[in-house]
Amino acid sequence: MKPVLIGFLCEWCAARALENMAHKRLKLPDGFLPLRVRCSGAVEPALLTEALRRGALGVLVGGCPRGHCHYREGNTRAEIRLKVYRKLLAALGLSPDRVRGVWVGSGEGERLHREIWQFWKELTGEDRPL
Amino acid sequence: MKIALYNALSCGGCDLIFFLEDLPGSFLEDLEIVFWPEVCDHREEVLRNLPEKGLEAALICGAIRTRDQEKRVLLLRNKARRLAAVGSCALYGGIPGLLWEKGEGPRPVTEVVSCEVAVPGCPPEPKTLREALEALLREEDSGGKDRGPVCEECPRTRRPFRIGRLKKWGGEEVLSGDCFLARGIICSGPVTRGGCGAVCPGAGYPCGGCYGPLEDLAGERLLSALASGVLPARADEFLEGLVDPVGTFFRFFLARSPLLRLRKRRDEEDTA
Amino acid sequence: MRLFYYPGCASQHLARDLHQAVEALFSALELEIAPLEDWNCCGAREVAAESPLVGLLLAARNLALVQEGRLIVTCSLCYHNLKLAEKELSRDRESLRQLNDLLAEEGLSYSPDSVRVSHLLEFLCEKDNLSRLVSEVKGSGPRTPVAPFYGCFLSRPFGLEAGLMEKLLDLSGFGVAANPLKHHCCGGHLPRTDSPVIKELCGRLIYSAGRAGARFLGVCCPVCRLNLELYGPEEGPRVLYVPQLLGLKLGLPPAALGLEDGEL
Amino acid sequence: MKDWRVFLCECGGNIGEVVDLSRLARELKGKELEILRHPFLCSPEGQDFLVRKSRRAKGVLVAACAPDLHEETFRRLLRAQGLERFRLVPIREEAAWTALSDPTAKALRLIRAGLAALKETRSPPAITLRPRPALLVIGGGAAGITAALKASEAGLTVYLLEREPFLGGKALYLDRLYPRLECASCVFSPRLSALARAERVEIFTRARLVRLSGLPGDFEAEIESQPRYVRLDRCHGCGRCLSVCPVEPPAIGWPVPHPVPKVPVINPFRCLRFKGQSCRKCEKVCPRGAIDFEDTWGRRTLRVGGVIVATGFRPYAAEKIFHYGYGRLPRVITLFDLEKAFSSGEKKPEIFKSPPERVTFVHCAGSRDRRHLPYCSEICCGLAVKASLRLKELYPRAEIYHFYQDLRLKDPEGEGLYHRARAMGIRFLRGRVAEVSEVPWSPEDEGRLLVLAEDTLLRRKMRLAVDLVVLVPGFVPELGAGELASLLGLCPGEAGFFEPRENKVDPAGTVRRGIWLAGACSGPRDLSETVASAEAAALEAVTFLSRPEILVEQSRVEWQETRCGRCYLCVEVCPFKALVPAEEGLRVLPELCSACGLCVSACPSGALFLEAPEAVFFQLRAVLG
Repeated sequence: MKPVLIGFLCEWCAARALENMAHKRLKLPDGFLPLRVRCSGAVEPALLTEALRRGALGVLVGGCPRGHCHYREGNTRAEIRLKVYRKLLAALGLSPDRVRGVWVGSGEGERLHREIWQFWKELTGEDRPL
Repeated sequence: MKIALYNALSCGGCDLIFFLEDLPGSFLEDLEIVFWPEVCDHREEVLRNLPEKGLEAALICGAIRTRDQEKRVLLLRNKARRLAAVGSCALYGGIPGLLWEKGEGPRPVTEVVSCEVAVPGCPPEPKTLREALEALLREEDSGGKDRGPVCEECPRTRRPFRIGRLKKWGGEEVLSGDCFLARGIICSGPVTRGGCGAVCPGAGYPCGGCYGPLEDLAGERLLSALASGVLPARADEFLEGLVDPVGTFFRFFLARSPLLRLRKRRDEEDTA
Repeated sequence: MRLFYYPGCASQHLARDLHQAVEALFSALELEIAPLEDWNCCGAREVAAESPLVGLLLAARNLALVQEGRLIVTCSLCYHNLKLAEKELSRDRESLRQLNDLLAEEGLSYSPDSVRVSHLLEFLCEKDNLSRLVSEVKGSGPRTPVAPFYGCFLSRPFGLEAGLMEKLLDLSGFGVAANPLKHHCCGGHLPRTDSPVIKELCGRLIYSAGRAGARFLGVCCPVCRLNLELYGPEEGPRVLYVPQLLGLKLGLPPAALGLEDGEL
Repeated sequence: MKDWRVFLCECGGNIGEVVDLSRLARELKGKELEILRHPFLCSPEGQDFLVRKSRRAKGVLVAACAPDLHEETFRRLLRAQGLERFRLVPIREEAAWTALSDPTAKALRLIRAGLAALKETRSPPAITLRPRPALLVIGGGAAGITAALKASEAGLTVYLLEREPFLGGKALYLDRLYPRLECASCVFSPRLSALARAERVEIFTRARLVRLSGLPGDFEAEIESQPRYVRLDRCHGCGRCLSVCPVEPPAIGWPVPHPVPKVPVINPFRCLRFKGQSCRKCEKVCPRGAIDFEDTWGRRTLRVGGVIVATGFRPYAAEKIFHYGYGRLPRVITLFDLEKAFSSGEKKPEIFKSPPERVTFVHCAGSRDRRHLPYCSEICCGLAVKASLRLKELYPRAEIYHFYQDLRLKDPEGEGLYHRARAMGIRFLRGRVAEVSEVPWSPEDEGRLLVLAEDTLLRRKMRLAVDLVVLVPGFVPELGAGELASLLGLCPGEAGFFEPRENKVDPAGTVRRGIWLAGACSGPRDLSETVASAEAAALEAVTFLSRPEILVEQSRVEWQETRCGRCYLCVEVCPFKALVPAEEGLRVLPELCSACGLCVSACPSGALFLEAPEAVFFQLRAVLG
């Protein structure tokens, strides 16, 4: 199976940032597969395990910038869960860097693009083509 | 009725349950124990000499670690008409499941052979064992799959809660009769299948999850629940207090966790 | 906490006086700071033409020699290079690994978490050292006005906390002349290109200190001092190193500070 | 029977030419699945096609563009036919435009994920409600005033919220208007008076929004107001109180050129009475008994159908650009200080005590600079040229220089303004100013400011000794915009300005229905653009709120009793307090639930779900193959 990076993107900011990126025609690795969720706070840790067990190399959780969650504290909650989950991964001897959170505003397509490629590069060693 | 009992990697606690008086009379009548290494016969040829499906039933406790244990269980599967996995170790890997090292670790019996009857618990409550044996006699497959969480049976008082700091078990928190989680003590009740009657929380001890995961990925769900209950301002304090995430979230079923399998796969790749 | 002093190449020729003054200051304040044994060039500017790793290696070797503790630096360029290595290598683990492989040939290794680079000004402004300095100041004397001058490398990109030089000068009994050009460029390495620009730059810097009423311009960097002395106007405030100025207030003999009596 | 339908939109060539739709159709084809294709599903023909071809379907998946654009339209069409199972997969943005080498394979995976969840999906329940014909306008500047006027003219009740004691915002301090140089107050103050007279407009000054809840069409807004110490309902603006105040400058007053409401405000930090003294001069002289020292902070809850955000912008804090010396050097001012000096009406404001012989305008102060504002604010060039002309009018002998990066003068008249300035001797030099300093280059210029720059067209260094430096900073969102964004659930862009729902075709809309943007809160705008955008926002609001009824979708979490362990974690974790413990276990309050899913992900026993149990798990498994 080709390497896959799952991106759970909140429909308010991160998914819109991806659209913003799309309008600029910035390219993402083929293995990056976005799934839209209501809020980054709606991403349960079980989904992270499910993604990893089914072969995803990494999972990115994209939410609104800090303090700007549309549901008040969804992204804060997501961040706490990610921290605990990363601690669990580390305790199991797995790399905690296989899951991470990215907090971007809807206009920050270029930043999301950078973050995704950075993550992809760390996971696969492939860099973005110039 | 010819039966066999076998103990793989376990503490032996489940065996003791068989000495309780609470077992069904119909089960004890006309019972012939052909093989039970701890109590009567331990010779493998006794089993080997039996015809295929020559045993009415076999009850297996403990997790599988060695090649011998695996062979013995496969043999029992061949000789017994019906197989019962007894205890958390046999069902989910149990406490020995935490004993994982590079590339290997104990496996639940249920991952080696198929079992008709499941008897959860560490050790199972007598009531659970009796019901399972009755099911065995009635030729039913059992597993208690339709049960809700331990909390449904828990006598402690529930109220909405937020976790400020994790607390160690003991003291006033135990006596108060309030939900452990609401008091900042980790309790696996919400992610654990009921059936035990919530004996531990009832007796003042938080649930460790021995009756098995209510759902797939129960460890992650407990993690989520705790991380959701934490006050954002005190998240770092919480994280610090969480000393042993693996033992906390996966005490009785780490051996079945997909994350552990990922780790094993990585180790295998490393050695390869 | 182990403390080391990094003299830098200039201490051997161009800024021997700065080196003398710093050592005199340390002993007057009874600070136990030994020069770093077997130190090498910080990388200066010349190696910038090579791969960035070469410069980082030079700096990292010095940091590795410290093993664990703090490294106190006086020269602005040395401070910049060492600080750059400290920041880069704590971020770029891959380069750190490569450099450590090279350092291992000498039996050295560098871990960014265990070594801290500090500028002399930062170090002296720490609470204990400052109170030591104040208690050692001899006599009250006139508050001779001094204009502080930081120059580029103490201002950017790793700028020192604002007002350190002013604080030291004030507490040691100098008057502080406000110098709006204290973060400006002295011309740096322009003399080598024979550029006429430097004369204008230095002229204005000295003029700025003069119009603020300063008698001295206090500097920390050997290159700043050299440029200002060579290209600045003959009239106007004299350029001295801050450690020299502090030493004078501690009552140290000018000769111990690398100063000739006649200069003052 | 092909119960399930997938519609592939070609989006012209946007999808059709990048994604191999025939291959998609081939790979997706299944016993129960019909694949349909259309060049433009959003066109009237396309919509018709969608409706026709989805008859008797159990569920429909549309693979097209981002949901913001047409999801609502498609859903409404399908819902009208009683079709509840609908999903949209934006393969244009997520595959066609962003896949590096194989958009088709990516589109295929994403569609498969969508299909996996489709069977479980239900469109959220919808309720019809009658929108309240009332509008809350946040911000009483040019945009807020315009929107309030237009909405009230159309029959809506308007609540206008202003943080300051007086309406008008930054427009009050404009002197002349770009590009025709007409008098700003002649143009703008009639609007203020019209507002003071308007019916159905209630003005709240010194007030801010603290909470907004409810649904589009029926929001509940809680506002908080600071005391003014003068009662709006009694004062008739005679101004007698102003002359009796013993404090200098007076503690009571209306310190703006055109105070609306014409009711003074008491500054408690200056007023003697608040310093424990017994002065009551203003109270005694007031013929209407309007002075009220007992005035306190107040809270009020308003029920409105919609909200217009008109919080505007403000100039970037020029003191942050250290080397320009603003705030440190007395003769360095900003364009807005200059504009204020012009509009204050006094003949010789402080900065012109001695007529300046040479003035420099520093364009892009902080703009297009990654350490300050990485963007161009577009309107500042025009404002600077305009102000320099006015300065030249006042001081014909002054030499005036503009240092610019690029001159952006919009409108046909903008270019004329530039030529006029050139003809009057104002000089334009392309280059960034490196430094503004009180230390001169040569001692004979002592006392003047030194401006160092480079004329990048002539490749020549410039050292100017000048008497006045006017910095022209760019614009940033008004203070508190970020806080308001969180309160309203709106997303600010990278620069902090509010993001419209769609820049080109829906500039007044936001991601939340029932909330619109007016004026410079969504980016730098000059007065004419501000007014135009405010009218657009008002039109949107009026259209929305005058409908006899609107359909509001209300997704909410569902609760499964058999799985619930009653740990009540969900109750605590809900940011909207939409879950309450009840006798039967748990009650979901639909009017409060916003369907964020926070409780779903917190629930340890899987007793809560949104859309469908484990819908995301299905998608995840499908997308991973």
